[in-house]
Amino acid sequence: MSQTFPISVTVNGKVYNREVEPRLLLSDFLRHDLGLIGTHVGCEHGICGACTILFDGEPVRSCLIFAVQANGHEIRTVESLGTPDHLHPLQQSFKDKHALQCGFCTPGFLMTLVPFLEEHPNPSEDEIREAIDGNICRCTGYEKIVEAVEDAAAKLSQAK
Amino acid sequence: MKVEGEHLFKAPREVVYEMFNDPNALGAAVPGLQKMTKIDASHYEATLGIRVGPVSANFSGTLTLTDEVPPEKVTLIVEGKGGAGFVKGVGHVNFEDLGDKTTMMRYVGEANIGGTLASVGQRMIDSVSKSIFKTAFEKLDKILEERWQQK
Amino acid sequence: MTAKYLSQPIKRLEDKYLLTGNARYVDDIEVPGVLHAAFLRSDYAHAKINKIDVSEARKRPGVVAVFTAEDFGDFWKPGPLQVPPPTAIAGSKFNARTIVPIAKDKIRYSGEALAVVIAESRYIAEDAFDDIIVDVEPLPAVIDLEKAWEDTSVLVHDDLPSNMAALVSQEVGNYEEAKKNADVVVSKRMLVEHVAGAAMENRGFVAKWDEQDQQMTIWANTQSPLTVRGSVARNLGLAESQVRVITPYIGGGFGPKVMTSLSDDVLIPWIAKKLNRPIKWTEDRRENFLATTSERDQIHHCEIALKKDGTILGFKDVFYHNTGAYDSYGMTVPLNTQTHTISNYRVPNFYTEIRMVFTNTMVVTPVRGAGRSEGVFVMERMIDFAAKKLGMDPTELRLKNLLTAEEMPHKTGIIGQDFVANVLDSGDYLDNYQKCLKAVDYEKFRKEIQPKARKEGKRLGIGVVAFTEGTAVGPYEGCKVTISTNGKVTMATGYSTQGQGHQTVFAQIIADQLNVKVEDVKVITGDTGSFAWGAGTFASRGATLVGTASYLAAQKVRAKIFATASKAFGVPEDEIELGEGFVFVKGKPENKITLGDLAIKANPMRGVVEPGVEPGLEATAYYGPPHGATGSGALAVIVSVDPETYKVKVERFVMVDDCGTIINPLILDGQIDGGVSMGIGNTLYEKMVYDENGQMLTASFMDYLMPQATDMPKKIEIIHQHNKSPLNPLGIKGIGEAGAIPPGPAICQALEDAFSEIPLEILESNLNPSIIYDYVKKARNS
Amino acid sequence: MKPVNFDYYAPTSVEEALDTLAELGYNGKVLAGGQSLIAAMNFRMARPGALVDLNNIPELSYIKPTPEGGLAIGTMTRVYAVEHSPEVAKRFPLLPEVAKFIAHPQIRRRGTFGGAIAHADPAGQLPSISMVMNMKCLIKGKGKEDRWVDAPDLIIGPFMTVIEPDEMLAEVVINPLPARTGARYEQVSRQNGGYAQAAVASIVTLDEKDNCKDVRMILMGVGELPILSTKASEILVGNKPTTEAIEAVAEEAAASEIDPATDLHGTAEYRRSITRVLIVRSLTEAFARAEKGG
Repeated sequence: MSQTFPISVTVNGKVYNREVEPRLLLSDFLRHDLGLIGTHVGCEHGICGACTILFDGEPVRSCLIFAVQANGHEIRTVESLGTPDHLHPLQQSFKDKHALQCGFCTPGFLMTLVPFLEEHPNPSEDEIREAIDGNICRCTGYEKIVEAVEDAAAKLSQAK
Repeated sequence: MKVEGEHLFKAPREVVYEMFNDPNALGAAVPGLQKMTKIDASHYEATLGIRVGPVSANFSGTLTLTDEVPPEKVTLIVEGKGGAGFVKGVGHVNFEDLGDKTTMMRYVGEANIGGTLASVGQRMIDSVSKSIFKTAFEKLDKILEERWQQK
Repeated sequence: MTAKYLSQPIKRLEDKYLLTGNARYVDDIEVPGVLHAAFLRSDYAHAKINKIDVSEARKRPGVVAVFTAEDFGDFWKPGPLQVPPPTAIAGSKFNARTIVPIAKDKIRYSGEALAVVIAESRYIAEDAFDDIIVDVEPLPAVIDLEKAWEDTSVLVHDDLPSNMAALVSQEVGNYEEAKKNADVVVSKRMLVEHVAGAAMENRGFVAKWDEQDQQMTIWANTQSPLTVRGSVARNLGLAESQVRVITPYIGGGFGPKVMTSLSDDVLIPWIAKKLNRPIKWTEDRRENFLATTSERDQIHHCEIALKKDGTILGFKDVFYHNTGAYDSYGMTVPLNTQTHTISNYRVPNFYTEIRMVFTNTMVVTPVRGAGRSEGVFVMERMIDFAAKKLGMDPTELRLKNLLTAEEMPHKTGIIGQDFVANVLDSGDYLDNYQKCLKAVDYEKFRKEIQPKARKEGKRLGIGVVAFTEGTAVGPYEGCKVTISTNGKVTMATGYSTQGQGHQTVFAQIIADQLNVKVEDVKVITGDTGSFAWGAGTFASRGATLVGTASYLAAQKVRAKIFATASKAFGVPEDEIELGEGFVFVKGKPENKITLGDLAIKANPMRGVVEPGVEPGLEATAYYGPPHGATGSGALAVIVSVDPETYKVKVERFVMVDDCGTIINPLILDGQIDGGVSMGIGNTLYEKMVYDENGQMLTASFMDYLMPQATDMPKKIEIIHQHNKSPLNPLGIKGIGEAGAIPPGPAICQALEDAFSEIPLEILESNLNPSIIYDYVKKARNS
Repeated sequence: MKPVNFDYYAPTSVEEALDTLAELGYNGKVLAGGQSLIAAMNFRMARPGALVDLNNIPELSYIKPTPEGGLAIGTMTRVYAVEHSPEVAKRFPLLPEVAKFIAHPQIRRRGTFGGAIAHADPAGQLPSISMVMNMKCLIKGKGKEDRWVDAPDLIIGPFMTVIEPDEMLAEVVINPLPARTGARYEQVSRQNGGYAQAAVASIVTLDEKDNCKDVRMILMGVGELPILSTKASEILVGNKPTTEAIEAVAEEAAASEIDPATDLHGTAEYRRSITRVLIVRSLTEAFARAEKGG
């Protein structure tokens, strides 16, 4: 075991204090050290987007950040959105529009889209497609994801 | 991967050829060469550390000179292995005396790259190999310049 | 009988777990005390192994064990034939060389496992690779399929006289005779390129041995949990009952996860037992490209013979099929190619020959579209070439030769992957095609849209093709349906699920039969502890086979409900009525018994369960079809090509599909959409490339390009046909692979159409702008 | 795919970072956004002995106007921040235009402006843009005088710069563009966010007679390094940027100035052909913009 560093990270509003090796990827830390398995790992080279999380509110790849770098920062994962019985409006739209199949890429999409919808309350289809270009879905062909985002945008702006 | 090219050396053919048979000269020209030991007249052992930006690859391997026809041509065989994969290169080098105390070197060969380097490093290989050749020729030019001036 | 749920767009029951991060995938399984496995994989594609020295690796802190082939002793042996060769085809030759779990004397593909490191973490396990000294003697690699076939080739398996893995020919009619009467004969050589399944979740495997209970528990994201259970039990000398394989949520399958007897599922259970420690292996993306199976990769030599009026007289196809270094998965893929080549059209004379070759690449097994894509690609392309030669519109030639409803069922006579002669059970292929032409407004495109675009300097092209999808092959699947004492229903099947929505569609079928709320039916898939019979998830067979088994089992339970209720109420069965979740006597709805209470009565603690009656409101049923049910359809695409950069955009995508009875339209369209994105990806983006030395050059998403949101057409227009299959009571045909099959030939046809003034002929299935540039240049210069 | 071990340093000031880098020498490596570096580490292609993480130095993140009317951008400013900065859009609309092509939004959120330039990826957008805009790069090293290097002199090879192991790129300054200057970036990649198969950026200035006063054009992805075209100025400067002139630039530059490679995604010939196309598109639009006032 090489040198470890103490870190203090806020994840989904809860503070975690842990000792980590500097090389530990944030994705592995969230999944295996904290047991937050909703964040998935698909490529570990920053292309598939499955591991997207919010780092101080910004959507980033958790496979391209070391856990040690999260020290003092605030992370949000899919677990912070809704629960099975109380889905977040975007999650509900995904369900309603059949925007997921195997579900493996889905948390990455959600974490990309939550801040996107905050910044683009009325996105065009092109904007949506560009926003999710960094998330690969092998199952759906994206069309239904786009529909779900449009649906969620309409719901969310109505709620305002 | 096919490797092909030419380079004009500003020195007579004999001098150029001599340089290509001189492990010290070759060693100095190859970027990242850390150690080169002579095994026999045409075999050398070498360790090489290539650093390309964030990518670093250490290789240990051999250099063999064969089919030597002084001062016209020689074949170089480079084999190296390391954590990031392996490289095997065969280069046929021809030297043409242009008569004006310059020599045109033409090389054609095959470089086989294997392992991680090949499987995920495709997009870097061309520009990096071009850069290695360029740097090597620049160094050889410098060596020649020095030697030729000395003579 | 109520049909409250069948054919309705029921929102998926599994989604709420998947959406919230509450669904567990295999890498999410945390077993206390677990150790992590990592495989050291060969850099060389073909080499003789002198020595693999792991002594230093064993000393590294955190490393618990390191194994090479030698360390497995007698346990090391080539795996079984997971799928046998087709004995039904006379004269077929097959050389079985099944995959080995870890390389022993010889390396046969780059990425083959050389050593397995067991360590406290995956990080440490990978560190130990640096300590291992691999001493090998590289050999020339066998990559080119046609050269590999020659007798002079270097051998992948030294004990065979050649690299022939199989030679299988089939003929209906007599092609050579038919050719004599032809006015036009066209022959071409075509490539169908190599693509990956590339599920977003890589493979994974966790094994836990319980020494006290003598029980092995395995979590795996396999498409074939029962095959894994069987082989683990057999390998370790255990009874099947001592091995439980659980498939948790699976992040996509698309074919490759059906392959077993790989390094992980063979070696990890043995290691877990030997070390008496749970072991987890999670494949990484590079390994997935190197050492998980993939598909396509065929070279076809095709010939089509026609009369002047466009009538097809015959078709001949001699094709090379890459099986990779081993052929454990038999001949499923090339047999699918044989059946699908002529399955759309009236082709009275057909000769087809498979030349399956060993090469120094990872094993080839089905990937969504499996073999069908290849057969459809070459036939559709050949029809286009023939149409050009005949001076006919490509659609006209198709309309003339497509099979109609009157011709169903239609025997093609070609023996397929299920080893029975192919019968097209239902459908109207001509009607599919006509509807497609109408929906895309072919006439208008030709007369108005295309000429107008051309005047504006834009290149638009249209392609309209037909396809079939052989689905729902045997042998069988089954399930058990139980009504619990709380009135809720559980269904258990050995079939594993990878996102197809099985938890919802099976529940829909059962809920209708038992008149319960669909959300009250819990479906357990792929847990051998719950149901231990079945074959696996492949060939678009879940909805049809498990769906039919669900229907049959639910009907049995329904019969039990009536029998038990009749006894409880003391009235004949025909006086019983089934309400939603309860039974009552007709006309007396105030006096009801809930299904939960009825379940208690069906399993009484006193009294008598009469001989011949099984207790409980529970039943098991199996369904095996005589032969597969063939889905069909047509696809029209309109593409635009940038005339300067040759970038292609799919502007319209109109697909007609016939999968018989629709269980859930939402899920159905999702299946088509996903297939389509793979089909478009396979055509314009995705290509696995091995160089001539057998190095896999595309082992990351940097070079293996997955289709993205902006690569897809804005709308996938789908038109459903409803020709029911006569093979099963619900009339279902499969759908999973349809979308992936026709995009290739349709896009090629459309590209040629976009450059109709030059003799452009596209002879390969994977294109990029540079390749299109080359084709156009060549055509312009010819 | 897990990185090898390394020593980790998280300095909180530039001074501390420079101390650490000086101490580590060749063993040390700056960790900026890490979006290329960590991917390479995961593949174990990169195995730095120690990382000096600049993410805890807030003073390296800024976009501020210079007295000359240009902008100074701190090395750790995220690409996304540059892409969305009104200050940047106002002065250098080329930058947000280019930024949209850099990988995907999530990468741009983390990836840094200075890090991308110092990474010197020959197919990367920002190294090329820094060259064509002639950005000034401030390099700091412990015990060394601050030095300013013009971007075209910064990059000396693929993934190689003049920045020594004990140094770091601290700031990039972009000087204001003259009036009647227009710019345009054009790229062909297989997919949105993918690596450029070829790309061209042009910055042109018109004089009062609508003649081309100045032109800078860079050709990227088509050689060992990004290539600043000399043909463009030879042919265009002092002349009217007619269609014929622009086409002549495209012909000559594509024929003689580039050395594209054949790889999995395209042949050298194809790259040459699209470079020609992109030069025409880039120059035509840049001049049109210059005419409108830039």
